[in-house]
Amino acid sequence: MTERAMTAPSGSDSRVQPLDPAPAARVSAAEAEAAMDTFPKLLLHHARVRPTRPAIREKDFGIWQSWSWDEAAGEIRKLACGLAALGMGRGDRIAIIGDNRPRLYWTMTAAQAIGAVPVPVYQDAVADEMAFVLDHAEVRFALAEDQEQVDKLLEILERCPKLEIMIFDDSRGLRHYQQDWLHDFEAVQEKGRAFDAANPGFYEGEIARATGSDTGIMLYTSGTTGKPKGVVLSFDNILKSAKAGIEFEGLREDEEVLAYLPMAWVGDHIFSFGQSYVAGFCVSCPESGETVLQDLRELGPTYFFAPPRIYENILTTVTIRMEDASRIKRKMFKYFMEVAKRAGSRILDGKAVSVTDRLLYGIGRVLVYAPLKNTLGFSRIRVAYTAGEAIGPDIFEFYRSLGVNLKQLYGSTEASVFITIQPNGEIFADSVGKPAPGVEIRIDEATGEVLFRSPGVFIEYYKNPEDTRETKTEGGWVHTGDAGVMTEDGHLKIIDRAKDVGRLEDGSLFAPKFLENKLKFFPKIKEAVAFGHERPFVTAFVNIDMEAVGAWAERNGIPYASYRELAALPEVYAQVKENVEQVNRDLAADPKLAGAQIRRFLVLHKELDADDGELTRTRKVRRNVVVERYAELVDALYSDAKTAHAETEVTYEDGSKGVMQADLRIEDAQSFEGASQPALKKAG
Amino acid sequence: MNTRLIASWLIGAPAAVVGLGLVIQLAALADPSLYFAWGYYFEVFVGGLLQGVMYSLVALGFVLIFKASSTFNFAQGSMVLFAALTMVGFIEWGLHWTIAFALTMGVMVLLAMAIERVVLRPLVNQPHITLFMATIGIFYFLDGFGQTLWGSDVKSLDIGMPRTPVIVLENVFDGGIMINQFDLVAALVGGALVLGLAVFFQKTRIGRALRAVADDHQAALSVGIPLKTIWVVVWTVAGIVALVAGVMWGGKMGVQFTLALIALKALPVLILGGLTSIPGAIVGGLIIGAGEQVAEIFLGHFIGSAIQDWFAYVLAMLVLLVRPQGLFGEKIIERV
Amino acid sequence: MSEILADPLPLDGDAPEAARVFDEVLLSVDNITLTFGGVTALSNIGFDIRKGEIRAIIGPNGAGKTSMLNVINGFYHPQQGKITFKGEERRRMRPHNAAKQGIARTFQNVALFKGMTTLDNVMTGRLLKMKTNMFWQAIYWGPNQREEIKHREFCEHIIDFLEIQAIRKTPVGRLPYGMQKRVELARALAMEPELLLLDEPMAGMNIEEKEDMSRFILDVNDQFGTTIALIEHDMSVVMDLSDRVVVLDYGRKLADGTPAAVSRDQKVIDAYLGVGH
Amino acid sequence: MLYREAGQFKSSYASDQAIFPIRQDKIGIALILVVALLVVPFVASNYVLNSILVPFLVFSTAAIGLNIVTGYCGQVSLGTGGFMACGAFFAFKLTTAFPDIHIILIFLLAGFGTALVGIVFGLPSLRIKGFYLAIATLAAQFFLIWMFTQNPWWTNYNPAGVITAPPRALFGDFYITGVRATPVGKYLFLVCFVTILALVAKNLVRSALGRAWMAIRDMDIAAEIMGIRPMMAKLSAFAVSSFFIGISGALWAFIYTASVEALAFEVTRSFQVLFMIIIGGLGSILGSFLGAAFIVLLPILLNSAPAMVGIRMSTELLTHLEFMIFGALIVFFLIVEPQGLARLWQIGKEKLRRWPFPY
Repeated sequence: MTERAMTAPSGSDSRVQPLDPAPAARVSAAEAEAAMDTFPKLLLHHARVRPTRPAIREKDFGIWQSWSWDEAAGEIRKLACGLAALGMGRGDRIAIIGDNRPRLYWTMTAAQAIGAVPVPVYQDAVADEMAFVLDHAEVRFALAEDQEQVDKLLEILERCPKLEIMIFDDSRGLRHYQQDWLHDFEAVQEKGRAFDAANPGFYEGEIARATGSDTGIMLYTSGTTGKPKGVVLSFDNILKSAKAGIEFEGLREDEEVLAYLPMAWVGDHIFSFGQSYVAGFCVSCPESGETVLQDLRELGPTYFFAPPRIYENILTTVTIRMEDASRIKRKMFKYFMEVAKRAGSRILDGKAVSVTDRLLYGIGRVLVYAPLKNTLGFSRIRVAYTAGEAIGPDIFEFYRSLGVNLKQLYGSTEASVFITIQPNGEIFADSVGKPAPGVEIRIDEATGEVLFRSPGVFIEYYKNPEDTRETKTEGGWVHTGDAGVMTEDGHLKIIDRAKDVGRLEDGSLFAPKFLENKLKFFPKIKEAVAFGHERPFVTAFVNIDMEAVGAWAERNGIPYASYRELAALPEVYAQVKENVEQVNRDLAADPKLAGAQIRRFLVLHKELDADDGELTRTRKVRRNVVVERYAELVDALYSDAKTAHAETEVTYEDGSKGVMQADLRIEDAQSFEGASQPALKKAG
Repeated sequence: MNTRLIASWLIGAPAAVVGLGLVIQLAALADPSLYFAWGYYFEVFVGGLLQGVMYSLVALGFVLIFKASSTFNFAQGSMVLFAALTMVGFIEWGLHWTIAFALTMGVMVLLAMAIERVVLRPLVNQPHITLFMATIGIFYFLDGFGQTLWGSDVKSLDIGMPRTPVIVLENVFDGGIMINQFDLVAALVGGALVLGLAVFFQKTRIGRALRAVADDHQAALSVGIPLKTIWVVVWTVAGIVALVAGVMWGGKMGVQFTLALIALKALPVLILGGLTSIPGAIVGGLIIGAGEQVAEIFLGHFIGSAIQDWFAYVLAMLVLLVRPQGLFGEKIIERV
Repeated sequence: MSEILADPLPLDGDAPEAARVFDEVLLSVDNITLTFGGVTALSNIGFDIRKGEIRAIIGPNGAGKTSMLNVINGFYHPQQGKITFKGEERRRMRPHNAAKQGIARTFQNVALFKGMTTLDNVMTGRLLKMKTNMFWQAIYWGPNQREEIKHREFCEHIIDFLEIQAIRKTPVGRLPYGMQKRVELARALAMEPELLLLDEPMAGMNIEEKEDMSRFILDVNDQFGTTIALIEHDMSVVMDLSDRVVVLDYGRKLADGTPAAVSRDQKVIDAYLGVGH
Repeated sequence: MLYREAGQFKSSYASDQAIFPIRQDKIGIALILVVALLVVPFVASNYVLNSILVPFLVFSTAAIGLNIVTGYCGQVSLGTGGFMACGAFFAFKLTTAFPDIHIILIFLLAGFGTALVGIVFGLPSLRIKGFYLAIATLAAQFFLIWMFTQNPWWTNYNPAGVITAPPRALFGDFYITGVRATPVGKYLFLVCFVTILALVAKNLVRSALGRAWMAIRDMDIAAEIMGIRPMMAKLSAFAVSSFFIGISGALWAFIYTASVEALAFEVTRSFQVLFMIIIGGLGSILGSFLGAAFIVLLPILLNSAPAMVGIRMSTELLTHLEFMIFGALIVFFLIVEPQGLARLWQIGKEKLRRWPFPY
C-alpha cells in the first residue's frame, strides 16, 4: 500500500519552469521555492514575470472586466496597507463573507500579506452558524460583500464581542449606515495609499516576514454533525498540494477557471485561489447566481470543478430540453449517444475502438458531441473534477463519452483537498483513483477506515485540541472517517462512512451506503435502505422513483392511483429485482464485498419522507428511525415470510397524522459467485 | 353624418366653386390668356364632377373593405379590371349583358370567398401593413389571372348607354353647358349604388354588424355574426362595386389593363374623404374630379400639361396637413 | 450598539415622514383645468412636488390621475392653469421639452419599444445625452463609438442596479409583464431625471414583484435622490412608499397630506377607500 | 451546430458591440466577400453579371434605403421610384454639367440631392400616419416622374426623353459607365461601393439615430416622452433613406441600364422595392439584400422555367403567368413568414447556435 503511494507520479519542478517565460524567472527551482512560499510572495512574482496577463476576471456590467497580475498586485497592496492602517496586525483574523468576487479574493491575499489570517464564511450560512464561526475564530475584522451580509453581521453583532471593524464591497443601500467602524472598500484602499506613502517598505517588509509554515487560512468545515470545526492550514499545505495537483494534470498559465463555488469551501480555495497563484492562470467570477450557466458558456473554462449535483442538474436539463426537440433530432441524439456510450470514453482513454465506431464517433462529434459541449460551455475543458460525494455512473459516463475529461477526486479540507485523483486513462465510475502525488494512503485493517499522510495535512483544528488529536494521529496519519478498499490495480474505492460500515454474522464486510448508492443510481430507484450488520445476510428496502416509474407505467398503459399501488405492481417488482441482481453481480466481482450481496428486498408502500423524520431535510436517510418505524418489516425480511404487514403512522401535507396499512410482497434476489470480469470497468 | 354638416357642405361647396371661378377671373385681369366664359368654366367643372363620381365608384370599394377589416385593399383596382374582363368575356359568349352581369356577380362572390379563405384567414391578427402587402399580391395575381383567362387585348363593353352629349342651360350661358350623357348616367348609377349601400348599412342586420366590425372585432362577434362571414360579405360587396365601376369605366375607355390603374386615381379621393367614410368617398371624388379638370385647364396652362397625374395627390396631401384624418374620417385622440 | 439595528430604509412599517422633511419645491401645478370636447378631465387641480420626496397621486379609476401626469410631462395641454418646474413657469410645451428639462416617466400599460432588446430600450434613455452627429455615426468608429461605450457603461450600471442583467439582450417583447415594468423603469432612469413619474408601477404584479418594485423605487429615491411622483392603487404600498399623498376624484382634488393624515380624511375614505381597491 | 461560442467571451464593450460579435459570423462574411471579389469575376458569365448580379446590387441599395424609413422608422413610403428617378436625373445633370467631377462624388451628390427632396416629401409624416402617409408619399412618386417627363431640361432636351450615361472612369481608364465599361468592372465597383453603403447603413441603425428611429416605429408617443423629437427622427429617416435610394437610382441609370427614361421609375418600381423589404424582412439590412436577390431572381426563374421543361408559350401569356405566380408567392410568403427571409435566417442561425437543442 505504502510503496504504491510513494510511487505515485510526482512531477519534477522542471515541469513548472516553462510557465515562467520572462528572464526574471530564470532562477533555480530551489530558489523559486524559497522565494515563493506564501501567496503574497507569489503575487509579487507574477506581477514581475507576467504583469500584463490577466489575473482575475469578473462578469460585471455586461462584460468580463479583467485585472492583470500587475493591477491586481496594485489593488491588493492598497488594500493591505489600508487594513494595516485600520489597525490590522499579524495574527489578526478577518472574516470574508460573500459571493466569489475579485475584491473578496484580494482581501485574502491582502490579509496574508500583513500576516493576518483570512476566514472565509459560507455566504448563505444562517445567522447562528455565522455567529458561531465569527465568535469562535475571534475575528476582529469582517469583509461583507453587500448590504445583505452587513445586515446579517449587525444582527449577530453582540454575539461576536471581538468583531471591531466591518468593510463592505458594494455600497448599495448602505449610505445610511453611519457607524464609524463601517468602512467602504474603496475608502479603505484610499487610507492604504496614504499609509503606504507614509511607511515606505512596510508592505514588502511584512510580506517578507511570513514563511511557508505560517498559518495561511482558516476554513470552517460545514458541520453536518455538531459545531463547525476551524481547519487551520499553512501556506505550505495549500501551496504544496496545489502544486502537486498542477503538475499531475500539467496545468498551465493559460487555463480558464470559473470561480462559482463558495469561497469558504476548501475546493474553491485550492482551484480558484491556490492553483491560480501557483500556475499563474486567470480566475473568472460569474455575474450573478442566476447567470452562472450562461457565464460558464461564455467563458468556456479549460479546468473545471463541480460537485456531482451540478453535473446531474446539467444532464437533467439536457434531457429535458431534448424532449421537445423534433423527432428526427431526438432519434439522432439517441443514436449517437449510444455510439458515445460504446466508444466515447474508450477513445478518451486511448483504448482500442473498432474502425466503424471511430467513424461513427467522428460523425457524432460533428452532429452532437461538439455542439452539445459548446452549448454547455464544456468545449475547451481539459480537466474536470467531480468530488464531495459519489457520482451516478450514468452521469459520469455521459460526460466522459462526450469527450469531457471528467475525473473523480477524493479529498478533504484536512488534506488541502487532494487525497486521490484518477489518472488519465484509468477512469472508473466507482473508484476515486490513485493516491495523489506525495500522498500516502493506509487502510485500517480493523475498521476499514482510510488514513492518509501528505504535505497537505492541516496543522490543527482551531482551539480544539481533542478533535485534532482524534483525527491527526501519531505518525501524521489522518483519519478520513470514510471506509474504503484498495483494488488490485491500486485504486481507492470509498464504500461508506467508517462508522456505518458493519459486518455480517460471517464477518464479511457490509457497507450499506455503498449498496444503497449503487441501487439509487438506477433511474427507477429513488431511495434504498440496506440492512445486514450482525445479520446472516443483506436485505434492503427500496423506494421507487415516482416520476420515472410513473412515466414508464403511463407509456405501457398500466393504470395506478397512488404511489402505493404503483409500488405493489408485479412489473415494478420485476424491474427492481433486475436492478438488485445487477448490483449483486458487481459486488460478486469484488472479493472484499462479494459477501454482502442482497438476498431479499421489498418495495416500501410509502416514500420515505422528511416530514415523518425518516429523512433529514437534506434527504439523507435516518437509518435508526427507519429501523424502528418498520421493525416488523425488517424482521419479516429475515424470516422466510413471503409477505409482511406494515402499519405506519404518516404525516400529511397539512400536518395531520394518519395510519397507513399495507401488505408488502418480499422478493428474493439471486446472488452470484465471484465473477471473473472486473466489474470496476463498467458503470455500477 | 349630422344635418349641420350636410348643410354646411350644401352652402359651402357651391360658394367655393364660384369663389374659385372669381379668383381665376381676377387672375385673368393680370393675364388675359386666362380669361374664360363662365359657361365654359362650369362646363369644365360639371365634367369634372361627373368624372369624380367615377372615381368615387372605385374609392367606395376601398372604403367598404377598410371599414370592415381595416385592410387597405390595394387590389380594388385589379378587381375592377377582373370584373370588367369577366363580364366582357361572358358577353362575348353571346349572353345578354344582364345575364353576363349576374354571372359576373356570382364570380365576384366566389372570388370574395376565395380571398377570405386563402389570404385573410391565414393572415388574421397580422399587422395592417402585412395585409396591405397581401392585397398587393392579390392585385398582381388578379391582373395576371384575368388576362390569362380573357386575353389582354382592348375590348369594348357596350351595354347601350347613350354617348351623345347634351347641351343644357343654354339660356343661362351663351352656348350653354355641354354634358356627356354617358357620364351623367354613370353618375346616376353611382348615386343609386351609394343609396343602396347606405340602406344596406343602416337597415340590414349584417350591415350593422359590418359597422360594428369597423369599431372592433369583439363587438362584431357580439353581434353574433362570425368574422369570416362578415369578411366574405364585405369583399363581395366590394367586388360588386368593382363590377359596376368596371362596367362604367370599361364602357367609357374600353376594357384593358389600364383599368387596374384607375385605383391609383381613387387613392387620393380616399384619403381626402377619409378611409372610413362612404360620404367622404363621394365628396372626395367630386372634389378631386372637379379640381383636377379645373387645374388641368387653368393651371396646366402655366406649369405644363398632364398634371392630373399628381394634382389629385398634392391636393389630398395639402388637405391632410390640415385634417390628418381626412375630411370625414373620425378624429384620432391619442392617449397613453 | 443597537441603535444601528433600526432599518434605515422606511420599507418595513415605520412611516417615513417622521424622518424626512422637504421644503424646496421642484414642481408646482396651479388650478389646472383640462377638458376633452365637453368632458372635463381635471378641474382646478393644484399641488406641488418637493425636491427629493416620493409623492403619491391616488384616486378611483377615472379620477384623472393619468391625465395629471400627461399634463405634467406636456403630453396634454391644459386649457387653463400654470405649471412651474424648477422655478420657471411654462404653459404649452411638447413632451420632449419636458424630457429635456429632466422629467421622465413610465406608463400604466407598458410602453416599451417592442422590437428592441432590453439594453437598447435602456439606451434610448440616453439619446438626449448623445451628441455625435450623423456623419460620425455613419462612420461609427471614433467619436461615436467612444460615446456609445460611455453611455453603454452608464446603462449597464442601471441594469445592474435594477438586477436585470440576465435579460440584457432579450427582446423586451418576450419578457414577462413584471420584468417589462422593470425595464421601463430602467429606461426612465437612464434619462437621469430630476422628476420621475411612475404611472401604476405595480399594476398587475404579484406580491414578490411588488416588494421588489417598492424596494427599487425606494433605492432610486435614496441612491440618486430622484424626486418621484407615482400613481398607485395598492394603499399599503402608498403608505409604505410615499412621503405625501394627493387624492383626486372626478378630476377634483380631494385631499393632500401625509399618508397617515390622508387615510384618516373622511372625504377620502368615502370617495376612495370606501370604493375599495 | 457550426457555432462554437464557448470561450468567445467579451472583455470590452467595443468587442461586445461589434457588428458580428460571433467569430463564425466574421469568418462567414469574410468568405462571402472573398468569393464575391476574387472568384465570381472569373467564373460568372456576362449575362449573370449584367442581368443578375448588377441589378441585385443596385436594388439592394434601394431596398436598404426604403428599409431605413419603412423598416426602421415605421413610415411606409411608396415614393421609392420617384426618389430613384431623382438620383438618376440629378447624377445625369451634374455629370453632364461638370464632366470633371469624379463619378463617385457625382453619385454621392445625387444622393444628397435626393435626400433634400426626401425631406420635403417627408414633411407630411409629421402630421399623418399609416396608410394616409403611404398614399401621400405617392404624391412624391407621381409628381417627380411627371416633372422629369414634362421638362426636357432634365434630359438635356433629348427628343426621346432618355438620359444616357456618359463614359466615366473610376481611375485611369477603368471605366464603370458608358460603352467602355466592362461587366466585370461594373460588378467589382458595385460590390465595393454597395458593401461600404451597407456598412454605413448598419452603423447608423446601431447608433443613436437608429435607436431613435426604432423608438418612433415601436411606440411614437413613448419615444417623444423619452425626449426624442419626432420631427428630427422622421425627417432624418426620410433624408437618409432617400440618400440611399437616390444613389441606387443613379447606379441604375449609369451602371445597370446605361440609358434610361423617367418611366423606368414609375410606381411599379416603388412596389417592387417595397416587396423586397417585406419579403427580405423589415428592419434588417441583411433582409434588404435577401429581398433584392429574391425579387431579382424570381422573374428570371419564372421566365426560364417553362423553357426548361420544354413548354413553349407566348411571351404575353408568360408575362401574365408571371404576374399570377408573383402575386401568389407574395401572399404565400406573407402567410408563411410575415417577418421575411431575414427572420428565417435568424431562426436558422439560432437553431445552429442552440444545436442540438431546439430553438
